[in-house]
Amino acid sequence: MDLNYTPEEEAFRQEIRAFLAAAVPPDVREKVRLGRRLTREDMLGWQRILHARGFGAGTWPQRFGGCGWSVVQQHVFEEECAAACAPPQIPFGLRMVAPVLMAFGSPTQQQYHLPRIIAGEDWWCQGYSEPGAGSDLASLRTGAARGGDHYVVNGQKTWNTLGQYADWIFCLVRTSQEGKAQNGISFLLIDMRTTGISVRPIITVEGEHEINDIFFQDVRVPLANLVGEENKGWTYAKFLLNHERTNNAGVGICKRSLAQLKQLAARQQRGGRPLLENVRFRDRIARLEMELMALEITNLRVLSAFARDNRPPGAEVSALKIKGSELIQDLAELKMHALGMDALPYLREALDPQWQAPALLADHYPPEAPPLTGQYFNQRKTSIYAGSNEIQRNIIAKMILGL
Amino acid sequence: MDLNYTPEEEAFRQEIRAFLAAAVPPDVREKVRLGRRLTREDMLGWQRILHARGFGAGTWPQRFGGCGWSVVQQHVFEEECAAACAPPQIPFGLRMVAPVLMAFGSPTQQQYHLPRIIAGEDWWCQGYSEPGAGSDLASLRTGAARGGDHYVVNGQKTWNTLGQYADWIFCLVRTSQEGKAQNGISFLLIDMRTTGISVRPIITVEGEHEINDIFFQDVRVPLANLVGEENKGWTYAKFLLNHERTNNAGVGICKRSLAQLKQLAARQQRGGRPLLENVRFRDRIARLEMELMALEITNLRVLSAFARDNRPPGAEVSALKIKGSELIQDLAELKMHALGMDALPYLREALDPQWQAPALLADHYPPEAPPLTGQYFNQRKTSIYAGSNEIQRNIIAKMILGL
Amino acid sequence: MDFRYSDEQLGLQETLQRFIARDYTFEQRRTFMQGAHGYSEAAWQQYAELGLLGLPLPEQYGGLGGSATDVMVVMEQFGRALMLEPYLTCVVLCGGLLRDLASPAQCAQVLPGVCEGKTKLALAAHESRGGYDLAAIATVAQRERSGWVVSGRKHVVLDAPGADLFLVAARTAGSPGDESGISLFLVAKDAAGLVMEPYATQSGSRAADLAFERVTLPAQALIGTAGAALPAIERAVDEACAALCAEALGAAAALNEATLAYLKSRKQFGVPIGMFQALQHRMADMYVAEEQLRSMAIVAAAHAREADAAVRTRTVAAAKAYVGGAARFIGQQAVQLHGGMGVVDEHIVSHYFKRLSMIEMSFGDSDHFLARFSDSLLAASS
Amino acid sequence: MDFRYSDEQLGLQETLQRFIARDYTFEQRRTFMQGAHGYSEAAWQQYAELGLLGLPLPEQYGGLGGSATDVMVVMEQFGRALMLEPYLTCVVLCGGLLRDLASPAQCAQVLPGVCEGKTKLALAAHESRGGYDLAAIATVAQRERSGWVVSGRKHVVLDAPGADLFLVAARTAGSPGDESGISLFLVAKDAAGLVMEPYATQSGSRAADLAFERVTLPAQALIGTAGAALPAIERAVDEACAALCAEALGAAAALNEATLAYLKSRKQFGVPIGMFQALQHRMADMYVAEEQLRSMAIVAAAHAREADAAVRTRTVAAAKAYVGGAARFIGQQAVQLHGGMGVVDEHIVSHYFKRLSMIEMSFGDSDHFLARFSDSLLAASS
Repeated sequence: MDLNYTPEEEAFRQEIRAFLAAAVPPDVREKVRLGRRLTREDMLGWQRILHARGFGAGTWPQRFGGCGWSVVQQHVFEEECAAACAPPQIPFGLRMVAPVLMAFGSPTQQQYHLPRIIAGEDWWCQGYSEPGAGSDLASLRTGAARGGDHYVVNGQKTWNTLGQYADWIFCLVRTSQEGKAQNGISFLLIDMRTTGISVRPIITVEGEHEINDIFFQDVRVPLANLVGEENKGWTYAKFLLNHERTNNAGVGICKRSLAQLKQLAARQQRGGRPLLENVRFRDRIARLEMELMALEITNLRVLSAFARDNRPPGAEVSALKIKGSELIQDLAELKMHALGMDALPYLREALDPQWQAPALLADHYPPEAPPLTGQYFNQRKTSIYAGSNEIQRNIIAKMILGL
Repeated sequence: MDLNYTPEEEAFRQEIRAFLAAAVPPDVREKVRLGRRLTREDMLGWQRILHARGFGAGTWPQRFGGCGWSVVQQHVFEEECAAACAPPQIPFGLRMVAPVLMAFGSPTQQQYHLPRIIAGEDWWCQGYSEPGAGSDLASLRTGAARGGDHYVVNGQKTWNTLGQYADWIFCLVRTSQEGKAQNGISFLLIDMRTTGISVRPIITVEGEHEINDIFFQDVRVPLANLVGEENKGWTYAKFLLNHERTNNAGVGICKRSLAQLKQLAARQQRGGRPLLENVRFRDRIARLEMELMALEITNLRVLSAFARDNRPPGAEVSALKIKGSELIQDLAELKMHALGMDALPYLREALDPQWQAPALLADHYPPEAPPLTGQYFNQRKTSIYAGSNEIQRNIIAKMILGL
Repeated sequence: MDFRYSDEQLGLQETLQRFIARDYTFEQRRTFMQGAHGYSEAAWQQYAELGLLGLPLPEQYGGLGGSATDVMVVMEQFGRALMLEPYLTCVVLCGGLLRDLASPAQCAQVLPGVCEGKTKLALAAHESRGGYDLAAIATVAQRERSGWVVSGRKHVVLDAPGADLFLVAARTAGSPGDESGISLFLVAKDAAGLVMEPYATQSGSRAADLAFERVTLPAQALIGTAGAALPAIERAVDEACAALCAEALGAAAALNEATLAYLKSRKQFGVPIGMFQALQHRMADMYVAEEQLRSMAIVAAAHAREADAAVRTRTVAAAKAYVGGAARFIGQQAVQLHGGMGVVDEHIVSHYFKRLSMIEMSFGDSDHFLARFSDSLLAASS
Repeated sequence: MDFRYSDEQLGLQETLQRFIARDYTFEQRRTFMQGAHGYSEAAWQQYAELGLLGLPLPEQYGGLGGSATDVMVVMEQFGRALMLEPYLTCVVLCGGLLRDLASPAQCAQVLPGVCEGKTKLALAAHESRGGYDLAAIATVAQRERSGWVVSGRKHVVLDAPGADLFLVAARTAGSPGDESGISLFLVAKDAAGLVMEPYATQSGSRAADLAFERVTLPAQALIGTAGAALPAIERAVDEACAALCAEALGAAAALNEATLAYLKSRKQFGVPIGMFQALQHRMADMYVAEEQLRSMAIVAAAHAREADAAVRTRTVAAAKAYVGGAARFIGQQAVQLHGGMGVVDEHIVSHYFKRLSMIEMSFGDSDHFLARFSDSLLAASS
């Protein structure tokens, strides 16, 4: 039993840390730290910086330009990125469609798309869910009919994240009504500039434009944009879902959130004393820190087992998803509570990096405050998306417990 | 909206209180207060005292010798009994079999049994559950075959409470294999002295003899001891279960338990100060007291609605069962925690009323201590018996929410 | 003992429900939120006509002399319809404070306008950097010549942007934290030296920070006795907390209804998701939480004007803490059971969730009130 | 990074599992519980032969010089089989305390007997009326002539009835609560003036209260420096707490296994109850709790002998608090899912539940350790 990182892993961490200290643009770092809005360019630009240093795609195999890091190295990288307030890497290309293309895409697809993803040239988004097909994804109805050298796609996708920025979308579409619902699904790559695609913003609970409906009306997609075989999309979709679930615990993000919570509690006043001195509030922090201590080790146990056995993540990650999502939600909740009455103001403009608190507010309203209540609201999504926590419990019951 | 008891109800409460102050035998009161073992005679004797004063059966109609109290009066009575450390009334006769006999029993059965129940002459017990039939009661297999003017009963009942003291048992038995499982069940009254009945103690988690297996081997039961019609027992069983659920919240018992917890917390020391001054422990008490405040009103809302509409308890009592059982469990848990290391000793002999703490223990081991850890263990049953809390949630989902 | 609303109260409830169905749908509410002060002035005038604005105020000033339970009827409907108008702050909090503390002349000057919907009030009491302590007042009022000069700042003054008059707590003696020395003043919105920084709140209404830069007031701006206003302010805040419990009840009950309907209509894997036992049990727990929440809202209303301040404070504290926790549970689980539909602005569920969250954060979160209640156990035992 | 037991540790685990399967079944355990001291002396001799009794003790005294993780292997199996022998108190707690605090001569005098199973030790440290504070010591040791005279009382001394020697914390200076002034003494069970009041514990082992009525000890009974024993006692208790976390892990894991098997075999309404989604989700939560508990047990073992006392204390406190809560959840839910079978003495489930409960109550419950951990956050931030 050895809880320590190897000297090589420690050296790797130092290398990453040094790189990040120099590489994250200060304005972007500050936006991330204070929860201000990031632009499309902030995020793509960060991907380009990573790519320039050779860190564009940590877990991709080296033959596709990736680093070929172990899951432990990738974890260290993500932890350091979170600590350094680096922006998130956009996952839809890097972690979702790319592994599918590597495993099932044509050489042409691989050669065109993978370099553009790693280099931050294309923004991808996901076309999975539909209004009638959420957890029950196989009941999707967006159709792709063959017409000459094209598919003609009609239908609607929803819960599409950041599609307003996207150059490409990968879609599950129905190409056959035969047999079981899973059987007639195909996996298509669609250029977002194609005629007939429209994007309707869905404003989320905290008032931001983060997700969309995407409508397809007679959208012509070249047959060459089919991934793998027609009607085999369900296999690729499941493959993708397994890959999506690798960083389920979000330990790095939780650590940053906990650190921010502690800073806030040390600065906020209650009855003339720091909130951190209030035993009730401090105990709530302590409970979350204990949960995080446990989660960090559980996460490393799972990751190191994957790395050692060289196998893809299994159902164990469902436990990480449940605990990680609950923890990030609880941290957000506690940060809101740290604000007291200052949790009530909704200053939409305060999420712009240029915003300066008016003199009256500056007196009491800490610079971290503007996004916190909205983050509490928004974080409710983490126990819903990527397989709701109820679905995760189903997975544990079935796959691990054999119930 | 009026949260106050009527002047009549208040007068009733004073009458009960005055009666109890004089009527509960001091030694029995002390046993109840300190959680010592009660004898069969303690409990039957108390029933006789109640009966002598005309309080033998609060909710029975007056024509059967009861008081005909409203559910609110009965609630007041039970609350005062709990506060006065009166022993519990044995429910199996009074609240279980008696209502069934009143509704479905023959005049002979009524005339023989009801007076003996109310007068504390007979101790009844329940023969419902079987090893294979718990929540799924209809799958019971204990059989009663007709033979002349007798049924011959063979089989096993389990989770029988205090049957070692019983004169009579009411049993659900299978008299037919035809049709649905519910259809062939009959409701029998069986004299516990009949040849062929054996009682095997089941020791419960805390080490006490509270429940039993009851075995029936060729037990001859007169046909006259059939209640109502043959094969209609399921109807009577459901009727009984509804009656059993009237005092689900246990507000009076919870109040006494909370009071004891507070006394304990005021006396137990931590770091030279009363435990009650420890903000963490006090907050835990406070949470339970808040829960009890809410439960008391919820309980009264339900009871007053029943009284007003003159209808039997409905599915609303499932909420009372869930909250009441969780609360009594949480109170027991907290009392154990108040003991600290003194929660560890298991002094079986200390449950005898004669027990005097040895000098060394007397120094630190409070007189309330001996039963508390065992009560915590034992109280886990309250969310299991009389319809587990999972069953109660099923009932709410189906009967109230229409799911 | 009777836990039902009276016939008059049921009549009031029905009137409000009819009004809401016609004039305060979710879509109408959305337009009200865009209004100058974030609510519907027309609705406010309707409330005046219905007598709501004078409901808890004395009859001699145009009110109806109603009880805290009457207010509960109104606030429950405010919760159900997520109504935005400043009923809580203007009528319950400030109206109740004037009723209890102001002289007859002051009442006669202000309250009729409140009852008629012509005058709106807001309470400027909090200034403690996110704290909830009503004694932590640093704003100072100094006697000068025949009147007062007020200097200081107030934070997160609810419904301030639409208010005509402010009730301002200021210190005429002592230091921040002292219970005595706090006085209450009536200040017009256009008083010279009064600066306002308005903003929206997370649940759709408005608030502001206020700065008092040597605001000069006449002697008669003082309400009640100098230095002795805190008990009345605390009482008024307790009454407001009881009203918030009722609002939370309305919102939580409506949210449970919406969630139950969703469980019955939303299909996944070919069946309504309400067929899944894990979700059935969750919904059952939400139902139980609502029942308990309702009981605590009833308790809070019954004790909101309790004469014994210690009993009132500990009871309302228990209710606010309990209701906050139950509402949080219901809010979070309703969002969870709605899945993605629970986190979008276009569906009412997220708005109920936000309002329930902000009710908990107003005047003190559940930890704050748990602490008050818990600490009262010490006093009770000694 | 490697979270697996080493091959040697796996060998030890397998040895123990074989031993348990043959010599320590649930029914055999029941007879051991009736023994003179509530455990099996034969089993203890087996442990000696297997080298378990010297596992964490230095090689020069007959031990194996093993790590806290080696001890974790043993304690996990103790938890699985609900073993009754005083391994925790004699070997981990007292053995570790002598190892760290005693002189080589004292070690040589006592530890070989421990390793060989000839000598059993118990720690008499608690006396604070149910409190957990190790500094709250009123028992006094006075220098007299060439030795010491000890007077005072000790409460709930675990495994005292079977012990040959007691390690007794007594005050040679200062007052109860002072961190300095506490000394440790070695006292034989038959010392004149030592009175014992033995009793069973709730989870089947034994304990006693002790009274020291002017017990006279020679000078060499003092272990370590006079007045400076508290840090070593605290360290030993931390190591014992880490071992308790491992024991809880074993018991909780076995209990989860038993519950899962019950869900698959017990039928109601014609199907195994494990088909009901609400129970599936509960069992999933119990699985997750076990995984988190395991992680915390690993953390506790890794830090049990950490040189930096502040880091060790806060880490072990977090682990003990977390493990206590997770074990309580698993214990209560396992009982619930077993229904009536969960609350009867004849089924092992109730014994796991009781043991998990008593593990939480030993040396400090979850609130106690949460407080230590929480208060350490203040120190860390200042």
